Amino acid sequence: MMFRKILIANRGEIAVRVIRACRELGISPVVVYSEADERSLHVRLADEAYLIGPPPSVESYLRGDRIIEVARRAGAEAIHPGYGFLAENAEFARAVADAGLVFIGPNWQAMEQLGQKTQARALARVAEVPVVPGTEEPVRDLAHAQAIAEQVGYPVMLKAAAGGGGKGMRLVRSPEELPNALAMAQAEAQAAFNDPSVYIEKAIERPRHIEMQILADRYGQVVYLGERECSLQRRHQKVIEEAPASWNDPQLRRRMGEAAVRLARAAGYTNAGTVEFLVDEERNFYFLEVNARIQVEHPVTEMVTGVDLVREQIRLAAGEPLRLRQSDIQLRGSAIECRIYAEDPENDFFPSAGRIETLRLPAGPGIRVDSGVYAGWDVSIHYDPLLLKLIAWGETRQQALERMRWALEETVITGIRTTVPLYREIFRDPDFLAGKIDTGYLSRFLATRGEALRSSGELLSRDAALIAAALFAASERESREPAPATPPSIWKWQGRLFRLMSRL
Amino acid sequence: MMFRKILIANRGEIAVRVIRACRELGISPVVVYSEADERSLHVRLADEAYLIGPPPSVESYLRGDRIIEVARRAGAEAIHPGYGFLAENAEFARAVADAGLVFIGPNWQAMEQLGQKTQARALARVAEVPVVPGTEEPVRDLAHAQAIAEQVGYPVMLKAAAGGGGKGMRLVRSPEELPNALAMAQAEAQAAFNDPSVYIEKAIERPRHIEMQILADRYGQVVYLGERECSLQRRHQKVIEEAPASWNDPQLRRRMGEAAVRLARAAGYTNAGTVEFLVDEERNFYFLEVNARIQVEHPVTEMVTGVDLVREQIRLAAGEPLRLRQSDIQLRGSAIECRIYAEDPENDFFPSAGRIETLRLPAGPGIRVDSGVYAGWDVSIHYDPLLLKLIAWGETRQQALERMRWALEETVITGIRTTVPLYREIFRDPDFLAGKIDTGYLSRFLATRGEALRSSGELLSRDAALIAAALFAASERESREPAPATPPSIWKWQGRLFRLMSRL
Amino acid sequence: MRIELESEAAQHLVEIEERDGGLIAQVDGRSYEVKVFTPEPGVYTLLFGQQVIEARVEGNAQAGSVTVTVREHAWHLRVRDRRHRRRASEMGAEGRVALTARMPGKVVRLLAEVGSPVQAGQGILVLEAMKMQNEVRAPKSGRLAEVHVREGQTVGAGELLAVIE
Amino acid sequence: MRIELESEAAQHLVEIEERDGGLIAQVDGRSYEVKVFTPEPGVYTLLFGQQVIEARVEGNAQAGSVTVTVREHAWHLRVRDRRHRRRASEMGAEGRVALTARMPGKVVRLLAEVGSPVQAGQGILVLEAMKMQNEVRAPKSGRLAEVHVREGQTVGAGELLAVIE
Repeated sequence: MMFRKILIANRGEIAVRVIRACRELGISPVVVYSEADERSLHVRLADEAYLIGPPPSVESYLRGDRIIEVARRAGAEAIHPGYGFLAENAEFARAVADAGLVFIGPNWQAMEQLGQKTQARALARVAEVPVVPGTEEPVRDLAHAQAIAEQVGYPVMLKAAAGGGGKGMRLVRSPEELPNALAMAQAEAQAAFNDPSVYIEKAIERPRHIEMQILADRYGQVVYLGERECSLQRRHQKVIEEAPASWNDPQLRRRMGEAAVRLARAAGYTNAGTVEFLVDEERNFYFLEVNARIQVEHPVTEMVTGVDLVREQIRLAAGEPLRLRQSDIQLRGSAIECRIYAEDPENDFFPSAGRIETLRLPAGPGIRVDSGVYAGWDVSIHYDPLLLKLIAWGETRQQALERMRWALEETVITGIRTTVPLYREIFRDPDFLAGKIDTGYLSRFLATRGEALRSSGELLSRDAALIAAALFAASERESREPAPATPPSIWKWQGRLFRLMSRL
Repeated sequence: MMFRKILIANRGEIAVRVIRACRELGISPVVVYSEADERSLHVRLADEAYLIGPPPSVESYLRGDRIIEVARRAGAEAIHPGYGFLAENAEFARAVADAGLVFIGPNWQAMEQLGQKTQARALARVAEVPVVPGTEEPVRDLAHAQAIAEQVGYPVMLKAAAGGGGKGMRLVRSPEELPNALAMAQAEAQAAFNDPSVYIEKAIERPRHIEMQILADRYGQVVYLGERECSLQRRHQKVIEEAPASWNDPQLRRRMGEAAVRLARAAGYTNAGTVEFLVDEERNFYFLEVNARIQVEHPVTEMVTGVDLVREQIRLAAGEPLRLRQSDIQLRGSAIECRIYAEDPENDFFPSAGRIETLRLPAGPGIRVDSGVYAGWDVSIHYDPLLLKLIAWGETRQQALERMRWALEETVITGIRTTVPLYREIFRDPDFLAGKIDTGYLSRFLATRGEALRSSGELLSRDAALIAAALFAASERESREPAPATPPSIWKWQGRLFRLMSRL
Repeated sequence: MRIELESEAAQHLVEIEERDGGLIAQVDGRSYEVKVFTPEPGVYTLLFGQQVIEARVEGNAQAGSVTVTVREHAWHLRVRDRRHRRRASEMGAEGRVALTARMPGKVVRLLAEVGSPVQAGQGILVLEAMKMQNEVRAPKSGRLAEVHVREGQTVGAGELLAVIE
Repeated sequence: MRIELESEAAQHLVEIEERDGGLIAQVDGRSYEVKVFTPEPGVYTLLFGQQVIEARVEGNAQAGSVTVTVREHAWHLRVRDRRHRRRASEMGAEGRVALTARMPGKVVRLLAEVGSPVQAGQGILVLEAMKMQNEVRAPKSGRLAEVHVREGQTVGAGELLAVIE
């Protein structure tokens, strides 16, 4: 039985994404919001909206108890958690089930197993999926961490046992860095997932970060939908993703896909999920973790497979069997996504809050935009700085890149700093265009870029004249012209009493 | 040899579309503009822009001589004509070739043959493509027209020999209507194509309007890319198009496709083009005309085939061989397009000019927008009222319709009247959703709709309260709040003398 | 503030006022509490209890026609200021109907002569705008009393073209 | 109007004035004629001869940082008003560097003690904003002369955190 009403326990672009899937399926979307989000886009597009608390997420979007209460009050049959917040919280998933509601995601038993990354690694070994050397359990304290790090050998990676998304993750190159890094990783893990547990893995040099999308129904059917290349990261946070990986081939794709399916079967996994791998320079792949949720970068898979993953999530959660066989899943072309963050790339990616003044988004052939904001929206400091995602599809990777290039040129966001200007530079970098990327690419690019800019930084007279003309116009406009985006009054020619004659 | 610079002899959304294709191919786009279009989107996105005359198109966008002169001056190697204006003018195509430039479209000989619709019909007979009964040549005068109409039998259709797009086209049901209809059709044909010639065809009852997209290279290779269903028309102007046609099957598609290819071969056709057919209720198809240009509705074919038609046009014009075999062309899913016109559906589709105040365009999974306008742009009375196109893709027709439905709900255009509110109604009509459409659908819908609205037109107290609240907010906002889209000054805290320190 | 809404089926007088950051609308003896904000020009988010209702005011009031969409229902409203209404009613009183140009264009042909009888729906003249020829038709049967334009003449929006009585 | 642009390689003083609906920019003894219009806030279309050049002014001047993009080249500009510059230069003169909060956030941990020597690049404190912990690092080596915040304290944008000398 398809749901009539779904509560979306999230905000931003993913809440908007789920609302649209609901609209297509004729389901009424209900949302929750914090005091900071009354005017947010996800509230505006919903049918019903419930205030659940003050701005800090621990008092609002992480309050599973209140969210379940709202779902009951609103008469929603299911809860979609999006990503982040409660999405990978098995306890919450269990509480949802206990309340007689459907959690749109994996069953809580599988989440519990896979959510503890250390258990997931053990399970992968059982399913004969290769894993990165490291601990099977969270570190107890600094001394324990030091011992393990010595054993697997530096560099090592600290990771939050309960989460993903780069939060609580730190690369540690030497014993001296460990104490501080461990403290920060634990604090971040606590803040993000309400659980300070951290574990240690051997850091693989120049790895590629690859993930395999899967869908699984309740009846034991599992398919994979191809990989995403997510190597473009900054501080372990994904920045630009593509599908398929430019260097991959059908054989390796099948091997990785089948490994992902094996693991999902071993865990009794249901609904949509992602199996993450590191791939080293010899094309060996190692299981990293399972993301038991829809992911930020799911659109690139949607664009090359034609499958709407959020719709499938809802159908599978409603108990429908998987309508796709492995042979139905055909990749067409290539897709790439840029995550537009409210961060200042000229200022060490410092988060940037404030009002979005102008928001000109690109459109046209092959371009998709998934946005959670609008012009006039105040970006708050309380939440993740992801504003929106630009996605470009092309018949080939080359065309997808070319389309993203003009799409980035056409994008304008003012009022806050964003990563758009940086991406324009990346899309002119020969290494990136050639697909020569690994998880260290971006920090190398940022270093070289600075030098490249300094050496080519001669400001010509002509450029100076043009910049000055733009700045002159900017100041002139301020001082006398009415803003062109302000609509002339449609009411001012009327009195305060006006009469409307309806044709109805 | 790929071009370095292309002159685009058009305006509006199609000029923007061609600019984007140029950007992808690393080609510098040069545009021309009339005095009315200095601030238009196509000028803003180009590398170079040349003023070619006053607003009326006969003095600007139809001035082939000036356009060729500009192309030479700018050093462009080729001219893309878009659609409308000079796109199907064989004389212009020939003059372009004579000037040593490349016309991005068919060779002028094929255009000449097919552009005269009466010759095209003769050619179709030779290629064994079925045609609608009617004249082989333009009517000489009223008496001649009366004689032919009597012979094929009323109702008959008057059509401009030189053009398409519904201009110069009139349905004539009885002899009394003929004199006025002929005069108006001739006048429109003269205004639109600079040629008053009109011919007569038997009008087929409740036909579907289907067209087959083809691509042809200079080396004799021709492929078809599937059909578009274009039956949703108002006064012979297309309004909503889809690909593929919901009632079609692979066999009929192949027969129509092969007929289109035969005709193209017989005409020595090159580049992109469309072969139009009428399909009657028994699924017989009749050749109607060839559109020797890129068409407004080309995106739906792009979305189901993955082929970028404008890019292919440029490549083929540059002399590249067709890189696609017929077997490479696979249809995936279903796409639908709504043409957003500046017309008032509540006022007999009267054209609506003025400033676009708010322009909120939809985005998200499966949605594409091809726009030629922006918020703040003044829609002029001089040109075609097409503002932009919304396109939705889905795995199935059902999903494409569902996506278009929310996309239309999310679209907001204020300041001028548009056809958006009407489309929202059409996308709730059971006949339309079931694919029960023919070229008479829209006028029937408009008639019934009026009645449906009147009968269900009870304004409830609650609705009245909500409407009043919105109108109150609208008038309040006007009278005191600053417009939220107006950016707060980024300069006002500075003096008139400011100092900028660059990091470069 | 007082807003009159008129449909074919009913007429509503809405009294509306601000209270505690929200609006109270009184209509037909009932009272509705609505919170409104304006995220973008032309777009109004109404919070009505837990319900979120987006109202859009689209179109061009200068041209006398807007569409107010509340949820999925579109209300096509004619907006007139007092001056226009006065003229319309004056003419109505005399049984005279004015044909005015709804947008700038060019008169390409007159289809009926001054003084001749006309049928409702009959074409009076042809106006060209945006490359399309549009027949301006008689809204009621009567006599073509006045014609204020010549063939070839350019006319502005709202300009009086002819009068039927 | 006079605009000063400063890059590492050069400095330009641009004198700019309006003439005949366009702008004349005088720089380095040369004169450039540019026509400018503003289709959308933050977007400036420059007509320079037949060339169309879109300039974008992106970012947030309040936060002191904008990017002006002219064609494909992005110029990252620090914008400062006179008050800020004065303070910066005062401190520069004394060899003192102020660490200020670039956005509102919460001080979660102090990493160095007042009076202790610090190396360029060394973490001074950890600021949490948008769920991310960011180390505020020493821009130069020296001594941590002043710390103006406590752990757990919330700070506003521009607030003085510490001083290194």
